[in-house]
Amino acid sequence: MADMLDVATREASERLKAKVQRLFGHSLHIRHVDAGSCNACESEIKLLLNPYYDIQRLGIFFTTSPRHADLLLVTGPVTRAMEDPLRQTYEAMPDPRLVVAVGACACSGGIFGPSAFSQGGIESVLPVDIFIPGCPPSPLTLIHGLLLALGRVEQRMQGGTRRIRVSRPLSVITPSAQEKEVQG
Amino acid sequence: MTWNLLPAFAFWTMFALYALGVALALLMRQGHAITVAAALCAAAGGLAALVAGVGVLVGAPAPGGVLDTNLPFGALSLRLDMLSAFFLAVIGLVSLPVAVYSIGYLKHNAGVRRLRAFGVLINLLLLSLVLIVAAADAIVFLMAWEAMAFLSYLMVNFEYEDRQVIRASFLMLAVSELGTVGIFIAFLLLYRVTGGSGYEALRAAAATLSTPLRSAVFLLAFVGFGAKAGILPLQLWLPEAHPAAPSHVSALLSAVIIKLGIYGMLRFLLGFLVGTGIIPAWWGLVVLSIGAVTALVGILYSVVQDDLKRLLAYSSIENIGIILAGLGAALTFYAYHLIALAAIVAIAMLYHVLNHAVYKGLLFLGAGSVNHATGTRKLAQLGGLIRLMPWTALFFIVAALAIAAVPPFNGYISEWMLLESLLQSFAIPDTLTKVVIALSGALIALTAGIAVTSFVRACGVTFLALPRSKEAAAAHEAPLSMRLGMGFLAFFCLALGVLPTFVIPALDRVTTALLGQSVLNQVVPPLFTNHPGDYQLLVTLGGALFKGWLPVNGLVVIAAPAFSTIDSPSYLFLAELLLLGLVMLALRAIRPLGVRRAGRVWAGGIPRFEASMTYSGLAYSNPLRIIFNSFYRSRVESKAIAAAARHREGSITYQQEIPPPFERGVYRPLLKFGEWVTRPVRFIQSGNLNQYVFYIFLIVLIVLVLRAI
Amino acid sequence: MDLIHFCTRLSSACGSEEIKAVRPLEHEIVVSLSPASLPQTVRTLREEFDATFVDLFGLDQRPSQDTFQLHLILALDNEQSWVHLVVDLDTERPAFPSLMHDLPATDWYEREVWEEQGIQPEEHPLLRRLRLPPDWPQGIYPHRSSFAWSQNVQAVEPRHVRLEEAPTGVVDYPLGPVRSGVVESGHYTLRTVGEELVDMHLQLFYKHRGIEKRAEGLPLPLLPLVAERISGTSAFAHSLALCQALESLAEVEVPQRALYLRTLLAELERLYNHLGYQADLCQATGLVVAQAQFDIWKERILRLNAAISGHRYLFGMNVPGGLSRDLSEASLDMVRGLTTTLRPDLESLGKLLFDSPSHRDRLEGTGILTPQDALAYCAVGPIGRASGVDRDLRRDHPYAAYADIDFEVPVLQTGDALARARVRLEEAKQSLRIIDQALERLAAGSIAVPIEQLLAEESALGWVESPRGEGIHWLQVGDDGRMRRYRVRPASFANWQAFPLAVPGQNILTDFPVIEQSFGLSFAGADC
Amino acid sequence: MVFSWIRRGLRTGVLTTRYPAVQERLPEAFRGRPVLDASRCIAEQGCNACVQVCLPDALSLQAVVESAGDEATQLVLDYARCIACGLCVSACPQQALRTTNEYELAASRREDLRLVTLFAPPDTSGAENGKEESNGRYA
Repeated sequence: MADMLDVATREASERLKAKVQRLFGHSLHIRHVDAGSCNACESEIKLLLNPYYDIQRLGIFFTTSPRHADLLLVTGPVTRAMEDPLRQTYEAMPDPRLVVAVGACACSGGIFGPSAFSQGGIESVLPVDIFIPGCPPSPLTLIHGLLLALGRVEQRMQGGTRRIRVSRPLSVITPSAQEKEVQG
Repeated sequence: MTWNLLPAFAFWTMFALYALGVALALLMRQGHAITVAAALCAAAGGLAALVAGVGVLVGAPAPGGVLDTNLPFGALSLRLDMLSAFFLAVIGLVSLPVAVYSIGYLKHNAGVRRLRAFGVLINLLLLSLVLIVAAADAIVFLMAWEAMAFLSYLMVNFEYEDRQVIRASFLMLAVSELGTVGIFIAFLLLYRVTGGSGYEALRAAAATLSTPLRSAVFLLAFVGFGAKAGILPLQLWLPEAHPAAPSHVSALLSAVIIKLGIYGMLRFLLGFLVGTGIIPAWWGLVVLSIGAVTALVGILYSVVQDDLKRLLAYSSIENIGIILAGLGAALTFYAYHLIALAAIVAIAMLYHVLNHAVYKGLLFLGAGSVNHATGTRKLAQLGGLIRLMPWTALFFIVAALAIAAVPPFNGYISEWMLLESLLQSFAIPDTLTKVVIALSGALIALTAGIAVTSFVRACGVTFLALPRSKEAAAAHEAPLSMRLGMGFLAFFCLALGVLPTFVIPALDRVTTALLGQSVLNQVVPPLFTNHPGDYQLLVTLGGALFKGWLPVNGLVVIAAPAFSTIDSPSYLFLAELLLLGLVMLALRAIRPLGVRRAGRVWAGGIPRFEASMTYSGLAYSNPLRIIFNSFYRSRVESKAIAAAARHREGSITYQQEIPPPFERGVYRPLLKFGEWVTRPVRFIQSGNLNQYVFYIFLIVLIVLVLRAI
Repeated sequence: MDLIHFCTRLSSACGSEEIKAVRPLEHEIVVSLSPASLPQTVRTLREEFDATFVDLFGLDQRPSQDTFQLHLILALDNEQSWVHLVVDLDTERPAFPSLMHDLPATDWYEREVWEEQGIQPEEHPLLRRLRLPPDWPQGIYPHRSSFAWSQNVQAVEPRHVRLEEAPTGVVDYPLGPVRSGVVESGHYTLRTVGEELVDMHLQLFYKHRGIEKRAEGLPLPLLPLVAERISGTSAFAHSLALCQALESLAEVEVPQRALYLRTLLAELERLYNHLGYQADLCQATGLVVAQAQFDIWKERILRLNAAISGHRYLFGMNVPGGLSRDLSEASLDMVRGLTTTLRPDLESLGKLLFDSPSHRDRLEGTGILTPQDALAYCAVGPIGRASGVDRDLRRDHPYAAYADIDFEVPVLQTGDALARARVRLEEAKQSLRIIDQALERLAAGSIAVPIEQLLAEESALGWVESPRGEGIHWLQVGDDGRMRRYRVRPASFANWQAFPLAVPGQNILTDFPVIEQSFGLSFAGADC
Repeated sequence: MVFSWIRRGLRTGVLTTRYPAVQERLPEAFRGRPVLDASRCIAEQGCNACVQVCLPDALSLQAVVESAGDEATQLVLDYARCIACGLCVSACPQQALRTTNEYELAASRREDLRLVTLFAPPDTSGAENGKEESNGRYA
């Protein structure tokens, strides 16, 4: 039952995404929001405009006002102070709108979250359409992500489970290092 | 009775209505009832004036009459010639809505005595106004003129508790009397030739005068009436009196009373002096250049004002300047025997008189209801009113568009015709004259540009953004009577703008009477007739749409025959309506993608968007102030904080002070000089009543003696 | 002069009765004193020994010892060493006399100590939230030892900063936190009348990630990862400062080759930062071609970084004890190639740039930071050097291999945007010189020494001249040999305090972007 | 002045990448995402060297109970968390981990960035051991 419902919602979202891709297919306007990144991601995003990458040749532009934006490009783990501004920016955007998480921090919180100071990834604040991993993602990765949002390139990453048959006996797992750290 | 007797009937009932108004105001007891009765009488009088004026303009016989007295100065006569009729119509057009408006405006003003005073005064004032234009001889004119001066003084003094008000109204009276002296002498100069005080006699007298004397008369009349109209440098009373007066009074002041200054000039210059043929060219150039400068100075000060009504007052000065520029151009053209051009400019000028009366009246009423609703006129405390008082906002913005000369509203057509005809100076042989006219044209154009800024600022800061004070936040829409008054004028802002070809024939009659040549068929090509002559092309271009449906020559206006630059606000308006419809359809056609959401104002993600973040009037006009500062000679005191203070978030101070024009340069020295001169004769003003009675006795004695010999 | 002698002078000058102990370490003089004598001591240090204020922070020693401590770090540039004042505070009511009236620069530091440690700076004129978010509950002090980085802090009703009323007609022009372009988050309130800029207020720290707290308790090899993410564009500098501190705590000698490579990489980082800075400035003045030219160079250097270090921003290069990977001959040749092509190009670019009227006119006399203000607010790095503050840690407190490399430190006096741009460009040229020297003196050898463990219950100072200026890392190791307290004072934190002083006055609204870019400050770099 | 800039711009020529039309190559040395050679990994023997040094918890290791009821070990590699620091690579005693220079890493779903390796006990049906059965990841 549950996964059926999941399927249904996924289909709906796929349909919306298809529509968005039809609409934005050849021109996309981006509003970027820094939700607490170390400025490496910003640096890379800015470099998208330099002659080496020049994403404007792909019909992708950065806009000043979210009112003109189709896509919200978010970096950083969403610090407490940036949560409301981020929400506001998203609210200020017209439908339909895409959200792209840039960098490990935005995708999952990276090394920063969730903690007392940050949400740990923008998924906990906004619905995310595209994840661009990396710390920071290189400009090419960014371009791939943006074009993926537009449905102009194929997705290469596929998750899943692979099963290895091992003859050796399994032994007990020692708890991973991190749990120890957490109690600081 | 047949229709063409109606104007005469209306003309005489008008006086009766005003008298009735006075009587009712005196007899009735209950405060509000007094207001209503008096205001209704005044309104009815206004209607009558409108009917009479328009009636005569469209060709009804001119009413008039002579009351023969055996006073030393002969008969008193009234007559409604074309010029008078035009101004009578203007008076009616404005006083009718103003009277209605005052019902609502005064409701909150308690105090029976005060309301009774209002009831009496407004009717008397209007009576004096109509007498001024209806007068057909100097005596009636002067008496009515003085009455007007004094009554308007009392009206401005309505809120006499305020010292500022007293000061302002007194200043107004003083300047007005100063002007009257000039006017009186001008009349005398003509009077002493034939000894007849009737306009005909004066006209005849003017013809016999030597040119220097005629120039003297011209100057005296120009300055004397200029003081009322507010030409530079006699404009100083306007920005004081207008804010001081109750808004409906300021509306009358700006829309009608200062126009009577123009009326006087027209009466003298075009009525008496021009009729006689040759006039020196420099008359026109003087009027033109002073007009142009007045216009520029007026608007430059309008754009930096913080008090809404003061802003409007300065813009009245500007418009008077434009009108004078028109008059000056007309005189110049006339001097060079370019009668047709002179007539066209004169039409444009009269049209502007009419338009300014309508939209400035409306603007003052609008400012009045803003003041009524918020208790303040300071732009720095207003804002966001369009949500709280939508009707007022609508009317005010219509008037602002009109005064900014945006089609399809009425300011556009007259300013366009005026500028076009100023471009005609090439027809004049004399180079200097050409230059002066061209320069004045440039100044007027600049003025028009700044006027847009000024009124974008006025509307934007008053009605848009967020309320900048809790008074503004608590504002309420104006009561019905006020909305009616404003709506009436707003309607005319549109009508006069869209249907110029219905107005121009009437104006043409006025100028024909004054200059003796009709230019109707040049300005409004007869496209609806069967033989359009030179304008066949226009007909084939569709100029003759609606042919045979409308009782006019056509709907197309040609301001400058030489270039035949053409415009038709009427068709333009239709086009605009069409466009609007198309846009509406388009909007309906495009379905918004996704859901429609109403969100917060986008301000960069800050928690609250506040009034302090909206653009202020000061900030809006500051760049202009910086550009023209050498002229304003403003003082700015701004204290940026010392480094240490910053950590206490030490507050900053910012002070800007712009002295009124010529204050330092002209008035202060003049005042000093005046005091120095009058010191020896102060003893005359002893304050002892008997002494004053004695003075009067002396005067009467002298008059009788003079009469005897 | 040797430190012992210096210490005796110091204790005599400061009146020995308050000075509890003066303890010379290597490059560091630790002075412990009582709160009361703090202001006098600081004044003496600044006036008689012309020491420069560097950092102020609090320390919660509980539970190991039951004290609060206040730490001040001042730089003695002439002695090539640091004075470290340690003030023991009352545990019940920790407080100290505010230094702000002598030294406005301490404002933010004291507010930070107040809100994050609950230590009261007495007579501080404006104790207001600094780094903690508006929805942070009162009375929870993240830098007390009881607080855990990962603990859950209940949000309360947000208390936003409210500025006092502006004079009538003056507009509060809000800018940010979400501003135009691809920029970091921060909020300015520009107070303007039409064109004139009357005043400005600054609201930073939207990006507070609690980095210092994050690092505490982590095992040694993971620490650089945290330091790198203080500010991604000065990652190498920060990890270098941290590693140097750790190395001095482990008492190991970093091999020569590593030192030279560190110098080289640090300068590469400075280079791409300064060229990117010029690009941004050109964007602000609308000089598009120049922007493209500088961006091209930035990208080339980043690609070089990726090729030689595996990361465009040199993440993961520094490890405690040296470097994580050696640079092959091929890599070194690539670096040589870069310098040889970049040097002439930089010369001509710079000339062209500062001869372009459209660019120059926007910068000249814009956003002046006077030398007095720069001193009062202890502006560091290029910003300070453009306003006559002649300090550079590479020269005054040499680390890595800077001691035996010769280079010049450009200093200008005018303090306007043009000066800042010129200083940055000149430094870029110097970086090329340094790289060349590093390349030719580079000897073969190992690139790292293993570190077994750190001295327990000890603390050390690490410093670096990052592209944006002086960065200070101080850390204390607990008895378990893991980091107990990590303190970072990045360059931008110092410079942001000076920034608002350059804005009001002769500038107009459209100057602001130029001023902002000309400072080229980093928000992340201010807030960790 | 203007012209010298223009000349400069022209002299620079075209540098722009043709990606995505033409694939780019990052330098071999580039430290991208780590990939696991499962056949070498000895996680099932209780080795968690990589997990120990993973600051953002991109690597995690836990025991699961299979449907068949027998114990299995799963090593999760979450690229959404990974910061490509490369510490796991140097920490691995078996050299089972290496970093790649692939860059087309974006994904539309969080799960697509989550790669699970399940070490299951020997299959009674005697399939070849140490061999991968299903393969997800960079296709």
